Parts: sequence; structure tokens; C-alpha cells
Amino acid sequence: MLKDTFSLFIENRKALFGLMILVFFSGVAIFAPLIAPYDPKTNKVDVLRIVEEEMGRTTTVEREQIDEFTERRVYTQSIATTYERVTTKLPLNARPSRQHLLGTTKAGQDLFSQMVYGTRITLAVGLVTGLFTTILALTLALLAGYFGGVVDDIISLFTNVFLVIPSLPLMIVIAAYITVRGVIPIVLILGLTSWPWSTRILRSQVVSLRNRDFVRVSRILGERPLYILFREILPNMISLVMASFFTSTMAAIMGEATLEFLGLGNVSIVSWGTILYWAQNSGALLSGAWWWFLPPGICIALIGTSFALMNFAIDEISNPKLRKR
Amino acid sequence: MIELDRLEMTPLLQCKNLVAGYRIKSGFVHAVDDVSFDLDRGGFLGIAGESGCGKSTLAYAIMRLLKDNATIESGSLLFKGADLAKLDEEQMKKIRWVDISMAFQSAMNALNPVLSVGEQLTDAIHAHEEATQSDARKRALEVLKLVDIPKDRFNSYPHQLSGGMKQRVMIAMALILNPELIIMDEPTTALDVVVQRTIIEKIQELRKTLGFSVIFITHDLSLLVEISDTLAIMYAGKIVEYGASESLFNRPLHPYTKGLMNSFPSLTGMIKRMGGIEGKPPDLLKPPEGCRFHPRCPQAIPICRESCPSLEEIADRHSVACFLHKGAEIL
Amino acid sequence: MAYFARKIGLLLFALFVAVTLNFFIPRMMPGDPAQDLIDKMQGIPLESLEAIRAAFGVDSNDPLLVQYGKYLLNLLKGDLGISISRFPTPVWRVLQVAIPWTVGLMGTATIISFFLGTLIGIGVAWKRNTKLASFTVGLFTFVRSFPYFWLGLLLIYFLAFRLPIFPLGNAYTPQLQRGTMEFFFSVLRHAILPALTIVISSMGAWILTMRNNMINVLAEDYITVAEAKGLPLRRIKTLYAAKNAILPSITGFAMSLGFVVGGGLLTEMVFAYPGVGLMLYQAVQSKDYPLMQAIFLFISAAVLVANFIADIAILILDPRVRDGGK
Amino acid sequence: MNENILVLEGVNKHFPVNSFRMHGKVVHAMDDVSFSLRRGEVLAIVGESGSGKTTTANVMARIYKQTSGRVTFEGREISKNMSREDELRYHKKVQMIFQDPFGALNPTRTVGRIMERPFVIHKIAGRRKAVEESIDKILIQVGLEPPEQFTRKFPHELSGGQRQRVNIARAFAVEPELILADEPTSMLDVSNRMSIMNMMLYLKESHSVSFIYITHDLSGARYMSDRIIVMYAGMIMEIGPAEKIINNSFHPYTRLLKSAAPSPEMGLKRKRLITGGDIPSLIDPPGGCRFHPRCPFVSDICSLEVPAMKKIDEGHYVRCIL
Repeated sequence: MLKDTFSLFIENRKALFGLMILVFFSGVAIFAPLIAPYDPKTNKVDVLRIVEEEMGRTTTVEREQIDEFTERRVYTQSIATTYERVTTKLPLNARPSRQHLLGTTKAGQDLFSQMVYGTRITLAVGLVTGLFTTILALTLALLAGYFGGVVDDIISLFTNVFLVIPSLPLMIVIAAYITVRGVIPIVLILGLTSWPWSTRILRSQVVSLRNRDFVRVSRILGERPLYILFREILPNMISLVMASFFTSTMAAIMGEATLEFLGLGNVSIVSWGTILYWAQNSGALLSGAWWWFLPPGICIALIGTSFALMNFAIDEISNPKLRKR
Repeated sequence: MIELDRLEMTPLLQCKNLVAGYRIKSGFVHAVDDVSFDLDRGGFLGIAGESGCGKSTLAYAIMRLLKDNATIESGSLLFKGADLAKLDEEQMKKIRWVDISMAFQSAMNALNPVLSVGEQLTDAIHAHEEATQSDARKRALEVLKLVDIPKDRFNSYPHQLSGGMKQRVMIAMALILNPELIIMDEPTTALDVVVQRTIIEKIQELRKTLGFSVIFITHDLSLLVEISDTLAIMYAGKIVEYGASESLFNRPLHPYTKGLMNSFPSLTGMIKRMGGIEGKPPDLLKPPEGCRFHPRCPQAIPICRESCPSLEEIADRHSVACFLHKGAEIL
Repeated sequence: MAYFARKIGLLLFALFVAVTLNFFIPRMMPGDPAQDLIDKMQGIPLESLEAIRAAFGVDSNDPLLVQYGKYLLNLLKGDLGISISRFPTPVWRVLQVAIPWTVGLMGTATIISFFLGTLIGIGVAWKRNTKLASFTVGLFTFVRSFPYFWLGLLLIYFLAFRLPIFPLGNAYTPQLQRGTMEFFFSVLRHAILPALTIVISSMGAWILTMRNNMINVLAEDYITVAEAKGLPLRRIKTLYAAKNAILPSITGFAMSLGFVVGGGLLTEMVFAYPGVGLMLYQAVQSKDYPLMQAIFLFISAAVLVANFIADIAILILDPRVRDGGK
Repeated sequence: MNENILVLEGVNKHFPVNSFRMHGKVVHAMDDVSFSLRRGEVLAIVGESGSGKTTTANVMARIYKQTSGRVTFEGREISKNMSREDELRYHKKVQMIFQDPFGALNPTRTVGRIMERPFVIHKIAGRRKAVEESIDKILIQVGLEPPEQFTRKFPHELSGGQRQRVNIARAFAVEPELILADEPTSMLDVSNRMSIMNMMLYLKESHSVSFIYITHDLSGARYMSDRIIVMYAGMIMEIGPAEKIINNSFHPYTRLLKSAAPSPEMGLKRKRLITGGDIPSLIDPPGGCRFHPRCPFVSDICSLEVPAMKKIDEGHYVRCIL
């Protein structure tokens, strides 16, 4: 059954396409150091400082062998060439070129490298939050299904309430109070504001499965309630759990980008959201630096599309009416 | 006068060598394969068979309501001189519901939940003729009365009606344009026995007064034998036995018919061990060679594996497609 | 009317939860943000500090529950506290200026987006095997994944910066006299890009939900019956298919309203549109906590009311709900 | 041996209505249901949908707990709350077969995995090898041969009839004393019904179990059972030996059922009893005899009070004032 679902999933063109996008970005994230030609954070000023330091050190080594005049000449020369190299390598606010595939920022950082490294944070935050949300939602759903009655009523009441309380403003408010800036608070904020949707869907599935005949049969056979919950009901929810994971991840990636864009995350890390934050705050828009804010948005949309496509595929597999005939 | 008589004599619907089915990735599914039958004016034809034997495809083919990838491949459906299989959509639209209407298996799903009973009845009128609101309403109330539904239900919504009432609304809807033929696809299967009987008696009564013909499709042969004049037994897309109901009930010839007759215990007769039919219907994508029933047939002979018997008339109004009866005269 | 009572109950309870969250979030945060703020703001007027103290119950010796009670009481009196960044204006007065802009912009955009999206959804489901339909679905699957603020940036860049057709931001040209025709057109012109952002971004969701609902409904028996009855296609499409398909869509609309409103806030921020969204952004920047919380409350209330309206729409459209059934 | 294996005395099952408007009201799914089942007997419960027959089965299977009344199994009263051991012991003796053969099988498990659960739970057959042998044996008994071809399959790879055979096999695996079969053939194809019915009769004999057979089909009930109970709107209307219920039916509802059932052997165009109306609402059941609004022989008294069960013959009781 699982194998069947999986092969149906792979055979589905939408799913395959979505999966390919995800695999592509995962590859980029994993092999970021190999792909990125530059350090994503290093800007022109940094490079100069480093070069100077390096130079200072080499010259002290060389000093013992070379006379003062030569030393001075070599030193100034190398400073000059390095400076030359640095300015050409890290131009400020440069259009895309062969050296800088996606141009550079106002501070001279290589945007291609930033995008490549940014994939790591963005994807990691998305997947971790997605997982966190899904586990939270699944736990609540199973609790509701296991205890039923009052517990179920309370869980579904709060699910319905939090579903209609707008999550983005809530996110912003919580984030504004948090003094620690970083990835973990973001994951927590996103997770704590986005569980209701998944919980609602998963809960109704648990409740409907609980009333299915095969669960009744298990009870008549004398199975223990926990066995029924985890071994009979849960395996039948795999596709829905997957769907909710995809949706949560997609929402988390959006949410992360939003919070980072608003400067409510840690603006010193490199993610697609912070790239947009810096683009906005450096007036990239009005200086015509389209290369600065265009790629992050497109990549977010691509990842979003990838999850959406995989979700369609799951829908189609579980609801034959939607299949193209 | 003679002309008129001739017209009266020709059957209302003549289905000749109809082939219909649907295309899927792996090929063509022959859901209706070379089916022929005649339906007289005012006649009641029952079509019986297991699920997946092509009964519903046949009904939808007659209505020309086959969905998406399903088509009529060949054959003809002569209805009052016109071949339904060849009419274009516009011409067909004029026949649908006006001449041929349909009652569906589950009235629960066949009625639009967000429109009132009245709206659903009258919109059939408005779709086919110029009629004022009040005229349409009057006619809708008339047909509701025919099926014993009180006037005040005109403004009710489907969910406010019981299962039996919904089915009667469905029948009223089928009657509203006074058609000559009503196709009924398992109209009573979802209902309880008592309600089912009430509705069937109602249909019979109306048929006598209004004179329409019925094609009644169900898997419940015991019911069908009681209510229809003519019976067609379908198996794997083909009609295997065809004839007057009494004749089929008293003397079933095809082993499949015998099996079906043996599938319901009798209510009052002797209790005897019944058998039913072992196995399951074939996959219509690749039906077995020869007679399609031979893998399940208790009386199969070698020839059954090689060629497919054709439907032949053995006695008056009684045909069967089986080698066991080929050429043999039934007295 | 049981339905009605239940919905009102849920609405009130949700409001209560929002209010409670509003009270407890600042108090539950690690490291007392209010004290932090007070420490940081050594130079500010004493009255501002008092406002913060009052808002957070810093230095208050009352137990939490008493503070909560006072807070609720103040809220009932309409007292939302005093804005820190615009001291000593009361928060509700600050909000008052922003609300009409947001309600106007987001209300219009959301309604346009819902209707347009629903119509397109009906269309693509009806002709779902055509190339155009597949293309539309594919396109909006992609577009739906754009962050609102990013799409806003894009539109500003192309339609206001490169091709200066529309203004870069704000809601009107400040020099104009209010109440004139000219002012009105200026408002309209300023609203187009932000509205477009909201419409484009949120439309995809309605298109896709409506399409799915339609496809499910089109497989129902009553559609086949309608075809068999020979009804005109238009009637089948509207009264038989769409009227049924739109019901779950409205529920979905209500559910994702919070999301759309969130997107709308971001849009305002990007366009410097003087609505609640921009105000929230400024409040966050200037750590004007009372204002920020009031905005959160306002938005929650607005979304809850919108939800309630959607519930009433369902009540009108679905006879089953009217009878208190499913 | 005429020992009673199961006795129900005045059992009621009321479900609270989960709706604002109807708050506090209940669905009278079972009212004053009393009967006994003898060891080795097949008792059929016949009724239309909404008659309470499935609720009765579910109460006996302890999926629902009765609202009031006594259920006694093998001489011991089945209390509402049981210890885990008692629960297990009861379930080892009472098994149920459901109407929808597909719904009763977990779609994510193979037949082999489904079949091994009863053995594991009730620690029957012990070793793995022995369990496998027992599974094969019972699969052969229900006609799934060769068993190794089926144990690896998933429910969706089987036909409807095969699925129901797996369900039956699972129910018989624990060697129960009592089988509750809830319309086991109504969702199967006509051609399969008889073979499943015959198989159940054969298994009932060979495993010497008692059987409650629930159906809406009077002729099927007659074929399967020794005695028949006719239920209507949550109450028993008539109870008696199968042949007496069919041939000397007393209650108007039983007569109506008989008249409505297809029975071509009685002549194709015979006159029938006809009635209008539907099964009444079980939230506000009609006062008096629950059948009186549809009864062709109704008189004024019928709406006044619920008639008591009356003995009209040996083992033949009826709830009617006539």
C-alpha cells in the first residue's frame, strides 16, 4: 500500500516536477560551500582588512631575507594589486556579470553566493518548522482522537479559534517582544502560530478513521487503544500527514522570509529573507538594482510551487475525481 | 389507417449491435459489446446483471450522456425513426427529457441540494418550452400529485425529504415533460423494501395511465422478474439471454441466468441449498476468449473456450447466447 | 438559529482569546521586554515611562489576575492605552486615522480577488481539459507562492520606478485639498498598485480551491441529471455546479482571511500606505508596544467579523445550514 | 441442549442528539429490546434501516454500552465497565462481521498481517509457525485457496466476496462462541451472496457457534435462521420461529415486509399490501405503537400506548393489540 502510494506519487508528473525542484534546492543547500564562489558575508571592507592583515604577516616573514627597500616595494605593490583585485572582484552594487552571476550588494557582497548560502537557512528553517508544526498538529489530533469527548471538544474549539485569529500579526507581535534574535525563536514563533490548520485537517481525519469499521473490528478483537491509534489509524494518515507537512513547510518558508524582511529575525545571517531585508533597506529598488531583490522572490516562489505541486499530487492520488482523465 | 398501424407496430426503441465503452491508457474497455434489443411502446424492459457488466453504460449510451472518454463506437439506437447514436448534440438535446428521461440510482445525490424541489422540477420545463412561471408551477404540482407528494413540498429542499420521497420527486421529475421512455437506473436499490415496493407499484400504475415505456436496470433479478415484461440478462457487456420475463423465470436457459436465479432464496417456497455463481466477472479490458462466461460456467464444453456464441431465438420471444442450446428446439 | 448562536458564541470566544493573548504575550516573554525598554529609554519623558509601566504592569504589585481584570475593564471602556511613539496621544486616536485606509484598500481588494478568483476557478474547472485552463492553474500555482511584499516590490519597480505610471507609495498626493475630485482620483491612483498586489497574490488560492470544489461537484449525479434534463449549460454551470461548489469555498475564504489580511499588512508596509499595516511596522520599529497590541486586537476583531459575515453568507446560500443541519 | 447463551432484558440504547436546537433530546435507537439466543441457534434480526437492528448488534459487541437493561452472556451479566481481562475474555467469545467488507479491513495491511492479529491478541497457537499454519487452515476453510496467494495481498487487490471471506475468517479465528453478522452480504454482488451465506452456515455447524444474523431481507433471514426477530423503529415487533414468522406472520409490519419482498414464485402479478410514509423520527417517536402511522389496520387505541409483547403461539410473540 505504502509502496503503491509512493510509486503513484513518482509516476505523477506534478509530483515528480515538484520533487525535482526540492531536490535541486536541497542539493544547493548541502553543497553550498562547493557551489558558492565567494564567502556570502564578506564584503569589500572585510576583504581589505583581511588582505592587509595577511600582507602584514607575510611581510614579517619575508623581512628577514629581503632588504628594507625591496620589502617596502613588494608590500606596497602587493597591497595595490590586491586592492585592485578586490575592487574588481567585489564591485559595489554591480550588475550581473561573469564574475558575479547575480551581481553584488551595495556592500560588495556576491549575491549568487548569498543566494546559495541563503538556501541553507531558508530550507532548514522551513523544513524544521514544517516538521515541528506537523508533529505538534499530529499530537493534538491524536490526543483528540484518543480521548474523544471533552478533550476532543476543547482541542477542536481552540483549533477553530486560532484558525481565525490572524497569524501574521500575531507572529509580528510575538517576534517584536522577543529580544533574542535568531533562527530558533523564528522556528518557535512560526510553529506556534501555524499549527491550527494542520490540526484541524488531521483531527477530522483521526475522528473519521476512528469510526471506520476496521477500527471497530480491532476493538471487537480486543486490541488496546494505543495500538489502535498508532498501528491502525496512523498508517492510514500518511498521505495527509505528508500534505500537512508540505503545506506547513511552505507556510514556514513564507513566514520566515516575512519576519526576516521586517527585520524581526537575525539580520546578520544570510537567508533569502535577509537578502530582501538588506535590499529594501539599502534602497535597491530605487537605485534600480533589480538583481538584488528579484532572485530571492523567484526562489521562494519556486520552492512554494514545488510543495504545492507535491500536494496536488497527493490530492489527486487520494481523490480520483481530480485526476486528469 | 394502415400507416398508423405500421407505426404502432414498430418498436419504440431499437438497439442494434451497439458497441460502447471507454478508452483508458491501456486500451478500450468494451462495456457494451454488440448489444441488440427492441422495446415496444408501453413496454417494460428489465436489464439485469452483476455490477460492472455494462448495464449503466448502456443506459448512459441511450441518453448519450457518456462522460469524457466514453463513446459509442458503432451500432444504432433507433428511436421513433431517428438514430440516437448519430444525432448531434443539438438534436439530442431536443430529445433528452422531452422524449426520454431518466431516474437515477441515488436520489440523494441526483437532486441538487441548494435548489428547491419546485425549482428543479420547473427548470426542466423552462429548458424545453416557453412557459410562464405559473404554468410551470401548475404542471410541477400536477406531477407531484401523481407521485403522492403533498403540495407544500414544492418549496422544500431535498434534505428536508425522506429517502422515499426524494425518489418519488425524482420520478415526478422524469415524468414532467410526459416522455415516452423513462430509463431507470437502480432507482430503488438504496431504499428499504417497503418503500421500494410502494414506489414500484406507483411506477406501474402511472405507466398504465400515462403509457410510457420503461427500461429498468437493477442487479436484483427477483424484483425484475416480477415487474418487467421483457428481461435482458447482461454479462460482461453482452446480452446472454433475452425474452419474456415469465419464460425466463420459468425456464432459464443460460447457465448465468440459472446462476442468478439461484442467487436469491425464495420467501415461501421450499428451502433448498442455493449455489449462486462462483468467481467474479472478467476484466472488460481483456475479456476471456470464447464465451465470456466460460471460466465461471459449471456446464462449459470445449467449444466455449474457442468461440463466442451469438444470441439466437430459441422459442417465441426467448433468445439465448449459449452453445448448450444452439440449434436445439425448445418445446 | 442554532447555527447563528453557535457562530456568535465562537466569535465572542475567539475575541476573548485574542484579548487574552494580547495581555499575556508581553508578560510571558523571557527577560521582561518592558523593563528592557524602560532601561533603554533613559532619556524619554517620564510620562512615556508611566505609559509603558501602565501597559505592562511593571512595578505593579497587583497579582497577575487583578492586572488582567483591570486590563479587561479598561478594554471595555475603550481604553487601549497611550501610544509611546506619539506620546501622549491615546492609541485608539492613532489607530482611528489608519483604519479607513486599510478597510478601504483591503476590503475592496479582497472582495475583488475573491470574486475574480472564484469566477476564474469556475472557468478553469468547467474547461479543465483545455490548454488555457492548465496554463492558468500552473501560472497561479506559481504566483500564489510569491510573498506579498515581494510582489509589491516588483510592481513598484516595474510600474512606478521604471515606467512611472503609478506613484511609488503613500495613499494620496499630500498637497491636494481633501474632498475634491482631484483628491479622489489621486487616492484611486495610489490604491491601484497595492490593491493589485493583494488581488494577484491572493487570487491563486481562490482559483485553486474553487477549481477543486467545482471538479468534485461536477462529478455529482445531480450534474448528470441537469445535463439529462437538457438544461442550458449556463444554468448547469451556475445554479447546479457553482452554487454548490462555492459553499466550501466561502468556508475556505473565511479561514484564509487571516492570511490575506496578513499579506495586506505587508503590502501596506512596502507601499508606505498609511494604513494599519504600515502603522504596525512603525510601531514595531519604534517599540510602541501599546499601539502594536491595539493593532493586533483590531485586526483580529476585523477578521473575526469578516468570518462571521462569511458564515452568514453560507446561511443564506445553503438551505441545509438554514435548517440547522450539516 | 436448550441453554441460553445470550439474554437481553429490557435493553435501551439512547444516543444524545448533538445539536443545539435539539439539546437534551435523545435518539431512541433501541427501546425495551428483550430476547434470548440459544446455544447453536441462528437468530435473524430483520428490519429496515433505522429499525435499530445494527445498534442491537453493536451493543452486543460492546461497541456501544446500553443505556439501561441487562445483557447476560453465558449466565454472567455483562457489566458496563469491564476490566481489561474480562473484556478480552468476552471478545474472544463474541465476534462480529460487518456489512462493508472493504471498510472492515485496514487498507494499509496485508491479509496475512490482518489475520495474525487475533492470534497475537488472544495468544492462540503460540509460535509464529503455528500461527501461520492456523491462518492457512482458516483461510482454506473460507475458500481462499491457496492461502499463500492471499496472505501477501492487500484488501484493495481482492474482490468484494474475497474481502468478506477474510473478514469471516478473522471472526472465526479466535474460535468464538457467538458470531454477530451485520448484513454480511448486502454489499456483495448478487452472485456472491449465496456462497457466502452457505459458507457461514457451514462454518457455524463445523465450529458449533451461535449466530445472530442481521438483515433487511426476509427471504435471506428465512434461509439462514431458526428464529426471526422483526424490529421496527427501535422496538421488537414480532419474534418467533422462522417458518411461523414467514407463513403465519401476525404483526401488520411483518406482513407488509413479506408482501413487499420480491418473491416471484408466488406469482408474478399478485396483489400486495401497500402503505405510505417512512420510518418515523427516532428523536420523537410516535406515541403508542411506533408503527401506527403507517399501519394499514390502525385503530384509535394504537396511538395511546405501546402494546406489550403478547404470546400467540409456542415461542411466537407479537407486539400488537390486534
